[in-house]
Amino acid sequence: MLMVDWFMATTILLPALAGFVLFFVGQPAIRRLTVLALSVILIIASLLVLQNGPFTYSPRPLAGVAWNQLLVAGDAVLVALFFYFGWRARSGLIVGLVALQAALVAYLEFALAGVAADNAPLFYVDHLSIVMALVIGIVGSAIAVYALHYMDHHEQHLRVEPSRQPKFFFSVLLFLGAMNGLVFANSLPWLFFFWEVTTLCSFLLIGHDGTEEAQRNALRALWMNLVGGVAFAAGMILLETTAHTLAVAEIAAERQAGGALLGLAFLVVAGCTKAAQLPFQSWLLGAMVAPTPVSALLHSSTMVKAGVYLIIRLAPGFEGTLLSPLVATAGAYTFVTAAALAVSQSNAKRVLAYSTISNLGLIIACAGLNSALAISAAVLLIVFHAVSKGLLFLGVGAIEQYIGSRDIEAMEGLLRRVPLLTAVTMIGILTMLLPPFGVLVAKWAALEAAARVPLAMLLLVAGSALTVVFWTKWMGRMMSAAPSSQRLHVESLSPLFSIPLVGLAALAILLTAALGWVMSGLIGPAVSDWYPTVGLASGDNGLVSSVGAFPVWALLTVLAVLVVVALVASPVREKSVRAVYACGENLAESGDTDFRSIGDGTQAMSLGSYYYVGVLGESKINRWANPIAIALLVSLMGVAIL
Amino acid sequence: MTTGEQPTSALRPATIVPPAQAPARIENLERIPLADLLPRVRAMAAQGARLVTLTCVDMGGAFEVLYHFDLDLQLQHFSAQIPAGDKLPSITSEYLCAFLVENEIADLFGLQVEGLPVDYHNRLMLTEDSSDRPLLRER
Amino acid sequence: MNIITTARVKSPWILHFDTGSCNGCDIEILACLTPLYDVERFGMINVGNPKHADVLLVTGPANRRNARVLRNLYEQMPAPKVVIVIGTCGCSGGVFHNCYNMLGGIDKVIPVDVYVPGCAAKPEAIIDGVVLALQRLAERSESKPALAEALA
Amino acid sequence: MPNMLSNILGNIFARPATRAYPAVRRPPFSGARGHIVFDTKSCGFCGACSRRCPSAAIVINRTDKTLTFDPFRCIICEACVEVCPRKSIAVDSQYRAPAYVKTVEVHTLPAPPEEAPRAAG
Amino acid sequence: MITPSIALEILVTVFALVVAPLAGGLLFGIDRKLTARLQNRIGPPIVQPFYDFIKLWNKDQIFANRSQLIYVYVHLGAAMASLVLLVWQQDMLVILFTLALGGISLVLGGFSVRSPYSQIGSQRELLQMLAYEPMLVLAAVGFYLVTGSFLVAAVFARGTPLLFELPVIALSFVLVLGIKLRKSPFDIAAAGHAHQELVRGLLTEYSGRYLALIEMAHWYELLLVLGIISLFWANPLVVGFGLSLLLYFLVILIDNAVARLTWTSMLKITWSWGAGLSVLNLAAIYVLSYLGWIGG
Amino acid sequence: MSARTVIPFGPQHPVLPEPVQLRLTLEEERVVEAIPAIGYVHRGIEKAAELNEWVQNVFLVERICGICSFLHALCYCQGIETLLGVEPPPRARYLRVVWGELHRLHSHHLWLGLLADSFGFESLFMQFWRNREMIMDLLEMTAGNRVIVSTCTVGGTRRDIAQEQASEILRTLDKVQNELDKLLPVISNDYTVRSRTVGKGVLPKDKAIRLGAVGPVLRASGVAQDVRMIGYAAYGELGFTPVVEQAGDAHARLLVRMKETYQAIDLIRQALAHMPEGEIITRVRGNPRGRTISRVEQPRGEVVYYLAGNGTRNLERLRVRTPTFANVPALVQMLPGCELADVPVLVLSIDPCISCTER
Ligand code: NFV
Ligand code: SF4
Ligand code: SF4
Ligand code: SF4
Repeated sequence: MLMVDWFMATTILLPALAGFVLFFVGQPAIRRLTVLALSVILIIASLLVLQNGPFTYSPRPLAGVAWNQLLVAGDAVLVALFFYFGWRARSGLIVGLVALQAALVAYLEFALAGVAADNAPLFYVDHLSIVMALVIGIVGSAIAVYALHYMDHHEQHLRVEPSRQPKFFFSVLLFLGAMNGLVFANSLPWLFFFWEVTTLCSFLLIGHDGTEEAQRNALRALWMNLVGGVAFAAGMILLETTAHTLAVAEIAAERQAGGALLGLAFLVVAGCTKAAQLPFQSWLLGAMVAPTPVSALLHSSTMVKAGVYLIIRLAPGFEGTLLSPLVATAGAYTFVTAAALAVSQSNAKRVLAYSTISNLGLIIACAGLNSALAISAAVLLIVFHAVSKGLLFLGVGAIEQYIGSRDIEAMEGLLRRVPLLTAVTMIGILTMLLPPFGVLVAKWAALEAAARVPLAMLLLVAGSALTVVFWTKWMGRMMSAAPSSQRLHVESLSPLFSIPLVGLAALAILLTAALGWVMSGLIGPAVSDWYPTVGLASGDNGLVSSVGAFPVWALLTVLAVLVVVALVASPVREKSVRAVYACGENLAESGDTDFRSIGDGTQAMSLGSYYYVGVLGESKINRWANPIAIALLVSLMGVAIL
Repeated sequence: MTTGEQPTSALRPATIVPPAQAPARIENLERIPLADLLPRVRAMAAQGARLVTLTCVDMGGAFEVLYHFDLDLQLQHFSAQIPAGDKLPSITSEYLCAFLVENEIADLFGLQVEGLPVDYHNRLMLTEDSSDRPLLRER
Repeated sequence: MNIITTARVKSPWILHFDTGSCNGCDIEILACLTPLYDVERFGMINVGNPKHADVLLVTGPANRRNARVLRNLYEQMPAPKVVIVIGTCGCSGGVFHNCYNMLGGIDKVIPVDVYVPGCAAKPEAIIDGVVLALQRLAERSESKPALAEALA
Repeated sequence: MPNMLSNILGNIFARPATRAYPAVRRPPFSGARGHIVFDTKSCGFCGACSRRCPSAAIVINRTDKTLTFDPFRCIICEACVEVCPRKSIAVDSQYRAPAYVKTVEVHTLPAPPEEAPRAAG
Repeated sequence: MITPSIALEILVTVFALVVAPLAGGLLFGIDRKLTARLQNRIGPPIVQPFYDFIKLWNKDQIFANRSQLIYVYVHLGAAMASLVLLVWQQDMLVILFTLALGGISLVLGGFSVRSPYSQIGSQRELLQMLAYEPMLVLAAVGFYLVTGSFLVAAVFARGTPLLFELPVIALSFVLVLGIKLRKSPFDIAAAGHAHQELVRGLLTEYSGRYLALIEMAHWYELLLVLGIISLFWANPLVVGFGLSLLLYFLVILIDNAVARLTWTSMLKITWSWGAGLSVLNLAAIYVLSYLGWIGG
Repeated sequence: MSARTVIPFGPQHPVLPEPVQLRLTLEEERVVEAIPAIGYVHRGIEKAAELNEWVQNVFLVERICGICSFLHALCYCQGIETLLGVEPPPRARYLRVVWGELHRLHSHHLWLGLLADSFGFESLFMQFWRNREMIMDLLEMTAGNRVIVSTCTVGGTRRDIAQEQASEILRTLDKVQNELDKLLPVISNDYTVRSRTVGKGVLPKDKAIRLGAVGPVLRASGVAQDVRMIGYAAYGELGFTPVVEQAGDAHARLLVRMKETYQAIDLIRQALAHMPEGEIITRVRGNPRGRTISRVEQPRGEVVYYLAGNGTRNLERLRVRTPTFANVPALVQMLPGCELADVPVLVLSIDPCISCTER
């Protein structure tokens, strides 16, 4: 049996506390030990809660002070900090937003006494929270461990003196605690508090390197998230005044209408800012200046998931209202647009960022579709996307440290140069791209769920097609190799790199192999907590829905057999290897791809990939995409009022 | 194998014409000093003439380079002489299309051309094991 | 003939390469592919890629620069393969015998299996030449050691 | 598309234009330049043909009275036919058959022509 | 335990896996013959594809690198798997996903060699997928709207042919088939005939046995697409087969009546005429079922 | 922006009938630079022509190119005739027109097919080449050889065209024209053909002249220039107006050549109708002296021979500037900015003949 007090303390307070310690203790050895130990603890804790199952929890007052009063103090500290950052940067926008948010929160807390009045439990840990806790615990820990090595190298490379890693790990660990708090919270004001802490961490981490660009992008992330904060606060006020509750579980338990529905719409918008949905995508792209572990942890696998988590959480509350199809359309819209934008990017981290935005859009679309099947798809995506995308970011970060570039063009033939890193990165891509891996299973479920919502379905169809394009050409780039019969020479990696990388890669594949269990043990319950059915069940060969079936294992087996057959059936003999076709002008017999050209001279063959910037470039798409996105969000609100 | 009939050609001509007395010559051919070349070419370009081609002739110790122009099917020729070892100025600034024939002259005669936009370095037509400057007369 | 040999004989995919011909023989090869001669009747198609080809049709008297290209293409063809020279000038240099940039015949560059004389070689002669080459291919295919040699 | 459709659909119902060579052989046109034949009996070994031949396919040895003809060099231009004072050369309308090896014809007086393998190259 | 029904299933599967390439090869043979006749020539024997296959299989094996070869097997395997899924009357979307798996695999194979023509071919193949995938998925959605399920089994369970409700979508398969078969005007990634700027596009670096395997995958894919077309008239299935053959011949006819277009035209045409009209077809079904005129 | 792609296009490439390399620099599929590398067909004919006797050279220059061979011989013979001061008999001049235009006819058919092939219109290619065989039969019937007819010689022609042959020619030409009528709408109206050629590789008039373009390329850019206008052989007596198009794009070049096939048919009919009876050759004596320029309109445009003789059996210098040599610079200027898929179309749109270009 779980000792709930301890559990909550370890998952929320302990990381924060460890963060504070690391802030003041600069020794690398202690840092390493702390992070490693904490990772193990978080993983164990998340597994324990999985075994334990759902519970609710309201902490006893701490030394006589009610937690709600602590919350007010916490909010005040955050406001002060944000105000300070805004003032320091001379950003009227930020100062104004902070002021507005402070006013709204103060109104909620003091005039409406929204915090005090609730007697609902502060924390409500259901199956969905548990899924999130697992993601945070396992993927988050892997990334934190990876960061240990990464940041050493990073600071060496940038010649940072003295080390700023104490600050860095402070933010990272604080974030892990806040994230756990966020997914466990039942009380919206508490959720909001953790929400704002993650905003703070994100701000600090984006600006971590201290360059002008980093500062600028951090500020952009801050103000956009503050917009979300304002929407969040406004949503809470609306809910408090109309539905008279701020407990998530209660709000979700029944279909809301009128002002409460508008409140939900506000919260959905808040979720969209955190999930960097169009038109708020630019902060997430800017966040890519941060060291890569930050991108992996905050900006793909966990923090941005807070936005979609909130929407999924609340989805039962607007099931059957007009808000549902609109959320679905808005999400699907971001799904396709971000996928299109990803096609035009050659910066690997930006591709990953757009793909993240796109997938978050898909999750929101599923929340909007709001059926058991759709929600199953959404939760499946949260899990599989977190693993694969975390892996991809880590892979790209490591590759960048090896080749000094994150440009996809520079990754040509990487498979030969750094096979292990490339292979794990390719596993990341393959698990995002190919059936029957989890992401695709989720897409399949999403499409089947969407078939009744025409516009969303069309957007999903187009988006899926575009997704194939950018992943495949990136992967192609990394594989493109001149003829050679030489064996690959595997590079040696620090275990702090290889364990998280290989671990996540294995997890990405194993989770698909174990999809039946994932569905019945993790995702099914998370859905059936709130919906009458599960939507997806595991059948003989794979997953079965009410309208279709996906024989995951059959296909996985076929795939495995094919790869083995191919490897066995194609022995590479030295003399079988021929130069590529160069219209008869190969220079070397094999091994390189130079050719003879003008005046019998040697010409290096060069091959560029395609980005279709003329059609799909940011400047082309954003011109119409952002206005449409704004219109969609506005109509979201409008339809809630109707 | 079938044996065909004798070809139907009429091989035996009826009239016999004596050879012409004076050697034939090219009409509208003007000898110009090398220094005048570019201005004259520019003038042709200004008139809208089409550059037909260049012809290089090895005169032994010097080259004669003929510039052939066409204006409404009327030909106009300039002839410039250039001692072996000197460099021929390229006319590509006026007629870009001359780059091909100038490279060819450089290739086949070893006459260096100055100011080529694309220089094939004596490897336009010839290659490593080709004979060197094949169009020079054997002396 | 066993089935493999039959298939080889019935599916000669050709690569045509011109090493300095006058075009005369090339257009006759092309004519072979078109309705009046339609060599696709015999499974012949012009694949244009050495890696896909079984039969190399060469025209022209081996230009010096082009000789290396010819060698390269020949090497890129997977065995078993046959080479047919089309036209007098490819057989020996023909009318270009005293041109400085020519090596003479194709057999100075790569091994040749069949010579088709003619200037230009007529489509019928080209078809005859292919038939001859396929006979050789069949013989090699039937006799294991010869094939092993060809494959080596 | 419609324009071409009428063409190709017409073809479907027409007989293929293909000549069924080699099953069916068209007789050569009269006067076709197939290959060169020598009538050594009348030849005077004067060498006119050899001098005129643009591809040096004929070599005359006046001392041993041999005429060596390389059919794989001959471009069947008929120049030798025109120039031969004794009409010892004629053109056959059938083209020369392809071969695995290149051979040369050696004509002597009075023995009939024999085919000899050529030295490689 | 092998029950009679499982035994039957296995039998049917094996039958499909054996017959499909034979039928596919034969259809390609007929294609070549018909094309020849359209061009006023005799053309190769109908069994020509099999000669080609056997010959290719027995060529010397050459390649540029090993990863290139893995993708061939996955390509073929995916084509076979998707056909099996169709025979098992599985989920339409999964069938299409599996088909896409094979498609992506071939693209990756093209990319895996540092060769200009195969890489450009791969880039274009991606565009081709971008062109036909939406049409295929829309067709699956159409099946769903009419039958209420994505399972192929539901199509057979339904009495009336889908063609009545989905005529435009059925017709859009002319485009799909044209692209899949690498026929003009959309044979941009690897033209069936080599006279293209890309030599053989993404197939340039494959030869011998691997080319044979790709060819075989092509046969399976042909049968798969024809099978999907047949679903538009599933009861009795022969009519569906007839329909699919009709479209097949239509594609051959078009191939011979047009020039090759460029990728921009391809995307324009497939997304406007193909996907666009398919959407209208779907919209009509929405409206009609809303009005209660058709059950869905 | 993505990295540039630099690739060899040729020497061996399925869309190139002859070996030549274009080093293409691409940005994605857009061509930013195309530089030709040639010399894969260079034989050294100009030098060989100095080594041979001038009589033998007729057979050599014919083999500069098998497609336009008769007209090479014609240009050479007309040049030598000028040096020798010889006039060929009238009938020979008409015969030269007949064979010359038959060459243009087969060459244009050949090209129309190849162009169709370059944009993937296989069946159109097949139709043109099927029809071309009728012309090949005419050549074989009249000259004894399909390709390289060898009928032109210094002083006249080596063969005559008998009456029944002439009527066979006329009958066949009717058939050829009938077939052309069926394909003309495809060439001029077909949507796919137009979308691959209209607006592609536009060469404005002034640029065409400045770049030295000749033949159909020049005429498609609105310049009414055709060497036949100067009236060599019998053209002066037949009355000749060149075919001109204004657009300057690939489609205009297509139309010019398509219309020239009709023109060629018409000229052959006229020549056969007006052909005087009489001798076909003037016997010549002596050796050429002095120098001259000889020009002939080839299927691909103006060919220019510079001939210099010194009274011996060997020429002093023979220089050949062929139409493709003149059109290559225009091509090089046309390519940048086009799509990779247009490269074959544009390359073929100048009807390149590399064996002519390189000699
Ligand atoms: N002279 C000449 Fe030509 C060229 N270029 C002519 O049309 O073809 Ni081979
Ligand atoms: S053999 Fe004659 S026709 Fe053939 S390519 Fe050589 S020269 Fe030309
Ligand atoms: S020209 Fe006639 S006679 Fe003289 S050698 Fe030749 S064949 Fe004999
Ligand atoms: S026909 Fe011509 S090439 Fe042949 S031997 Fe006589 S002159 Fe020489």
